[in-house]
Amino acid sequence: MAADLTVKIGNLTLKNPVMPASGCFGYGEEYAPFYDLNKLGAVVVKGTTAKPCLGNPPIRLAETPAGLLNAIGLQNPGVEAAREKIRSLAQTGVTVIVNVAGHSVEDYLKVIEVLEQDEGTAAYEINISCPNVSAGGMAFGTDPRIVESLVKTLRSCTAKPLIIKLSPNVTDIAEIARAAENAGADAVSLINTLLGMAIDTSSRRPLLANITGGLSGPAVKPVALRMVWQVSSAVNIPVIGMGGISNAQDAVEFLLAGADAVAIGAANFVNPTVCIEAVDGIADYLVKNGFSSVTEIIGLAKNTSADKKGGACGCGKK
Amino acid sequence: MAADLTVKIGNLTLKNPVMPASGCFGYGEEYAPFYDLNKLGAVVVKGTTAKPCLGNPPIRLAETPAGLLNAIGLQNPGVEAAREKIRSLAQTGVTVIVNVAGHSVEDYLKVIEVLEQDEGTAAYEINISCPNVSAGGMAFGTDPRIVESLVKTLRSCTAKPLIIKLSPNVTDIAEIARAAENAGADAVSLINTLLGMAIDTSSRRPLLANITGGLSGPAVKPVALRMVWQVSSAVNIPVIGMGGISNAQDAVEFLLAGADAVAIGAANFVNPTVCIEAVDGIADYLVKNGFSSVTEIIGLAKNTSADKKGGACGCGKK
Amino acid sequence: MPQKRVMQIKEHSLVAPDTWRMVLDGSVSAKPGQFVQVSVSSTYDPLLRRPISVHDDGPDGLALLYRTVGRGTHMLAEKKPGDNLDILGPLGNGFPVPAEQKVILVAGGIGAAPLCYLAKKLGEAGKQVIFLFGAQNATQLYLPKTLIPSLTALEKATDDGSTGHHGLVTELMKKYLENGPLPVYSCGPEGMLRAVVKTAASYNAQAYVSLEARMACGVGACLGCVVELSQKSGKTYQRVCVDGPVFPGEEVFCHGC
Amino acid sequence: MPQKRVMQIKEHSLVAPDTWRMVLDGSVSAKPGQFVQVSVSSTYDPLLRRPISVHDDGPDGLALLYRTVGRGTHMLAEKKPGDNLDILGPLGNGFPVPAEQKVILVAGGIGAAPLCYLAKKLGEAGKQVIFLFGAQNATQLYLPKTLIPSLTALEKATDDGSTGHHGLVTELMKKYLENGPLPVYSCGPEGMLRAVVKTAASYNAQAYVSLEARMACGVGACLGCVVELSQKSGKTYQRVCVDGPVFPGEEVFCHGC
Ligand SMILES: Cc1cc2nc3c(=O)[nH]c(=O)nc-3n(C[C@H](O)[C@H](O)[C@H](O)COP(=O)(O)OP(=O)(O)OC[C@H]3O[C@@H](n4cnc5c(N)ncnc54)[C@H](O)[C@@H]3O)c2cc1C
Ligand SMILES: Cc1cc2nc3c(=O)[nH]c(=O)nc-3n(C[C@H](O)[C@H](O)[C@H](O)COP(=O)(O)OP(=O)(O)OC[C@H]3O[C@@H](n4cnc5c(N)ncnc54)[C@H](O)[C@@H]3O)c2cc1C
Ligand SMILES: Cc1cc2nc3c(=O)[nH]c(=O)nc-3n(C[C@H](O)[C@H](O)[C@H](O)COP(=O)(O)O)c2cc1C
Ligand SMILES: Cc1cc2nc3c(=O)[nH]c(=O)nc-3n(C[C@H](O)[C@H](O)[C@H](O)COP(=O)(O)O)c2cc1C
Ligand code: FES
Ligand code: FES
Repeated sequence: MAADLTVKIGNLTLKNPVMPASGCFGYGEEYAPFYDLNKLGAVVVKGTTAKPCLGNPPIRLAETPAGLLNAIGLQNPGVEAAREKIRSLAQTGVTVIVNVAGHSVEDYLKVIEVLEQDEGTAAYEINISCPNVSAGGMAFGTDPRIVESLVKTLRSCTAKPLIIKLSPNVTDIAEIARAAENAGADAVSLINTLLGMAIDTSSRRPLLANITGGLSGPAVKPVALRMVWQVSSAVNIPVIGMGGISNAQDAVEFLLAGADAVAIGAANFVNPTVCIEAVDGIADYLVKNGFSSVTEIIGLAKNTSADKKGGACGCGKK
Repeated sequence: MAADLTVKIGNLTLKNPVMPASGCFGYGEEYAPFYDLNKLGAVVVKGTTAKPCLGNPPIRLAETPAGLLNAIGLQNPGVEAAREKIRSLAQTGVTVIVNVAGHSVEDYLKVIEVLEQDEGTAAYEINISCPNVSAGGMAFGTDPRIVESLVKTLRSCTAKPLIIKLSPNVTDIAEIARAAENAGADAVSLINTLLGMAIDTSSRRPLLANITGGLSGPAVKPVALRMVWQVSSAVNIPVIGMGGISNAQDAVEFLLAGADAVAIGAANFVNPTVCIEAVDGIADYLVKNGFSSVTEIIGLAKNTSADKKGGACGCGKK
Repeated sequence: MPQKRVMQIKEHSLVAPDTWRMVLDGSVSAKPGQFVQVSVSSTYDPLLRRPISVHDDGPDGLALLYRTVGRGTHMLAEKKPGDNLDILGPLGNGFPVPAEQKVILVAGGIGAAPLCYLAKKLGEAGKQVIFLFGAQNATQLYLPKTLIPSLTALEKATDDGSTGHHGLVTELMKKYLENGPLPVYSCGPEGMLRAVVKTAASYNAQAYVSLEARMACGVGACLGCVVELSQKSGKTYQRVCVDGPVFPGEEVFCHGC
Repeated sequence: MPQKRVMQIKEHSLVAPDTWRMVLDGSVSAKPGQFVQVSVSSTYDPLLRRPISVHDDGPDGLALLYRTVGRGTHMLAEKKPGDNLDILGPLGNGFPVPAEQKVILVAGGIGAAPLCYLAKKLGEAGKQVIFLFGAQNATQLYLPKTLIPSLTALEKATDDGSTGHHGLVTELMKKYLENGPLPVYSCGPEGMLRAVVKTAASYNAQAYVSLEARMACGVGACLGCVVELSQKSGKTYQRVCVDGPVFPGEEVFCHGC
């Protein structure tokens, strides 16, 4: 028998727990030639801002060991133009989650205000963690008080699920997640990219025009998995896990660590059908291991392992 | 003509800027069969605690994409036994930097107190950032006030160079570095490992007995390079850069980013002669590019690139 | 429509110093100027695919011509006939079809790769193709033997004078443009492209240039491969992978001229 | 002394299901029970070397016998004769030389790899070697043809009864231990090793077991490969790579018995 793949994010039911991550799938159009997007749990579209955004100058990409640095800088046509794209994607039946970005509370409000006029948006993912814009962005994501007040404000403007996307570039990500939960967020998603850089030894300059960029891809998976583990232990709202997922097995690891759903970013660039392969692979894993629904494995790695915690150091206080 | 490779860390002159990183080279003995350790700028020995430390139970290692997770948990024979090893290593002429670890201020003081009795130790690297011990360790490294007070205390106990080893698992590493500088540190070293984890989908448990471990290796290089860039811009004391360095070109990237010296960790495991190849490779790079000393390239990537900083977003405030 | 395909390597040989020609079993139905994203490794290091132009395509297979410059292309060079290659394509806009009967192609070094396929297709469509080919030295001037007879003119330039004109390939353009503007299609290093566009402009000729950029997705989704263009509406960043790689020369270089 | 060496692959063939035998050009002067750390890729993925026992060593080259279980060993299996392999070795302590004239070797599956070299060396030293070999089924009982004549006794056990004793290999130990203790050397899965140690102990025989652990450095520097031992001084963590891989059986399994 096929396993039940549905998961819930707030009042939204996804037909399966797999979605492409924001910024890695445009507004869906580019990957539509490869498969039926309706097979996805949802599509998270590119970070959308109130006004059109030119983004950073090139070079915007650098390949790193098992990873990718990007400094796109939120290039997007602005919410008015994005609205059309969102509407047509939603009309094909796809569950569309809109990633909302901005430099100020007003920026975020403006985007939501415009999108509330349509049916197309199923949920908002609030990007308080983009490392590639010169102001705002990251600052929002690193201070729990600011997160709490931002989320409270946004909460009052929409009844749709609010997913807060967390930055990994913090000392205590669980604290930020709790702030989002306290302020009424329906879910958190993590991780956004780790701030990194690359240097070209020939030109003796940073490779990216923006100097720093966001690291993603398989290289960051261990960090992402640890943060998903920590955050899912700290909050009671659903967690969407991402960071380096490149196949079904990686996705299962995130579910076992406590993610209720997963998003796949950079791996789409390497394998355009990775998301759909992950959906099928998760279903296979469940059946082969005798589970009847995906919810049975969410956080399962925690149940059995508390007793394994080490700390066997004999050198003084514990 | 050969380039001048000497660098200064506090009042200590190193014959070249390359040293194996703590925990990755034991007390030198294991790599002595491969080459003359005297060719190294220094050797940083294993994290040493006041009392013997058993470390974490196995499994302690997990391979990740272009990276390695470890949860050794500071296994070491304690400072009294380590003292002998340090002494014999120093007697061969090697510049020995001792990595000092502990769970409390007293622990750190005890180690320094014992080692001050010998000549063998050239400098202390204070590990306030080990993620693999259940108490202390990390907490020290994430709060600037605690760092400042710890360093002040240690400063009063030794005239030898004090190098503070910083954790990357913080929101603002530059702030911690400044606290160390203010308190009288002679140098900072970074990065220690990123906190991560791995999950085994067959057993549905964390792979490491300690659940979480420290990520190092090529995967973390972009993050390490960015932090070295930030910290070297924030402080006036020397910076020892590390994290994913696997060959001379990587080492040059860290020097260009602002490191005064570099340390090599996990790469020793893959290539036992990597440190010595890095020394030679840096020398080659300098000669081929017309530099007469390594100090000429330290931080060079900053000089020419300030003008490249992007922030070209047209979507509102900057 | 781009597709992910696994194709078998039929031929793979070194045709010039550091320059390899690979023929894959099957066609991707590419237009001249389009490219494919090649997976050089099945591991995560290197992570990304490598963009390589379509050098020839048709019933005899898909041909690629590439130069080994870094790790990815060196790994590609190690593949053997019989091995499988995972490719994504065809990608990109390709060169616009000229209305004119006569066209000028200006290739710089490995930039000849896509222009060979363009020359072949234009020849088949009955156009007259003037192929101007510049490189550092004679050994780098590889062209498929079957292509040469179909060209109306073939002129070479080398930096070291080892064959053909001793100097810049752009200097060869002048004599073909003096009698009136002809469309110019070019691919090669940025400095050369800039000179091509400038030369064409001075004769009122329209130049199209094929650009390179670091790419991740290759399909337009990541916005990583953009180039700054000066268009009527002002400065924009356009994606080399889908809005290009072929752009009107003046949009690319006007802002720098 | 361990050394980093690049050695050429002379032979490489599948000798049993999922089981490869590789011969490298040259010797590392290994003792039985030692191992080498093999670099399976020149990229960063996978990052670490793979520990593989010395299966044979001498003027005819260094032989490895390994089973493809994960990504690294599968990548190793793709190497061809003529390719170079970067290895680090010899590593580890090796098996202690027995004082007795007669010894028992107990191999489980691929655990036979180091025991073959031990058997050969013991035979050359004039010892009588009883080789007990267990596996899931008959196809997994690969032994080099040249070794077999030198053995004093060879007995097999399979889980499925497809050849030899139908049952555990440890059951075969009894008849050789009944007339007095003989040293037992063993390598195989943990469950089997535990049973070997227990059986040996019940006959007052000393057992030595060769262990596996996830390794990074292989030379004792990283402290990553430890196993918990119960020694006189109490519980310790010892490094499998230098303090082992061979340990007295009772130190490894006592704490669990
Ligand atoms: C549309 C297009 C068509 C191309 N067609 C050809 C062709 O037919 N023949 C040919 O020899 N080369 C072609 N190139 C260039 C080719 O993609 C690069 O030489 C190749 O990516 C270098 O990879 P590497 O790993 O060897 O080099 P590295 O320098 O190690 O690569 C590091 C990273 O930078 C990227 N990169 C480096 N140089 C370039 C470059 N010039 N363009 C784009 N990305 C680069 C790589 O893809 C990789 O992500 C084309 C590039 C583009 C964009
Ligand atoms: C001292 C020693 C000698 C060995 N001798 C042999 C031999 O002669 N023949 C043989 O077939 N195998 C031998 N092994 C086991 C062999 O090292 C593993 O099968 C191999 O590392 C698996 O790598 P993989 O990439 O295929 O598997 P993966 O599971 O993909 O490997 C993932 C990681 O786990 C490690 N790992 C996985 N399984 C083991 C294991 N059983 N032991 C140690 N590390 C493991 C890998 O090295 C790698 O770091 C030996 C192990 C040790 C410690
Ligand atoms: C090219 C690129 C663009 C991205 N753009 C956005 C964005 O607009 N908004 C956002 O919240 N995250 C953005 N991200 C982050 C991803 O959504 C994701 O959080 C991160 O890449 C980690 O997942 P991965 O390792 O699977 O790529 C972007 C990532 C990449 C690689
Ligand atoms: C196995 C292992 C053990 C380590 N032990 C210590 C330690 O005892 N003290 C310390 O300060 N850092 C320790 N580190 C961190 C390294 O010194 C270094 O900061 C980190 O690994 C990043 O460098 P790399 O990527 O080159 O390995 C250890 C790292 C590894 C891989
Ligand atoms: S490479 Fe992704 S948009 Fe062009
Ligand atoms: S593998 Fe490093 S100590 Fe054994």
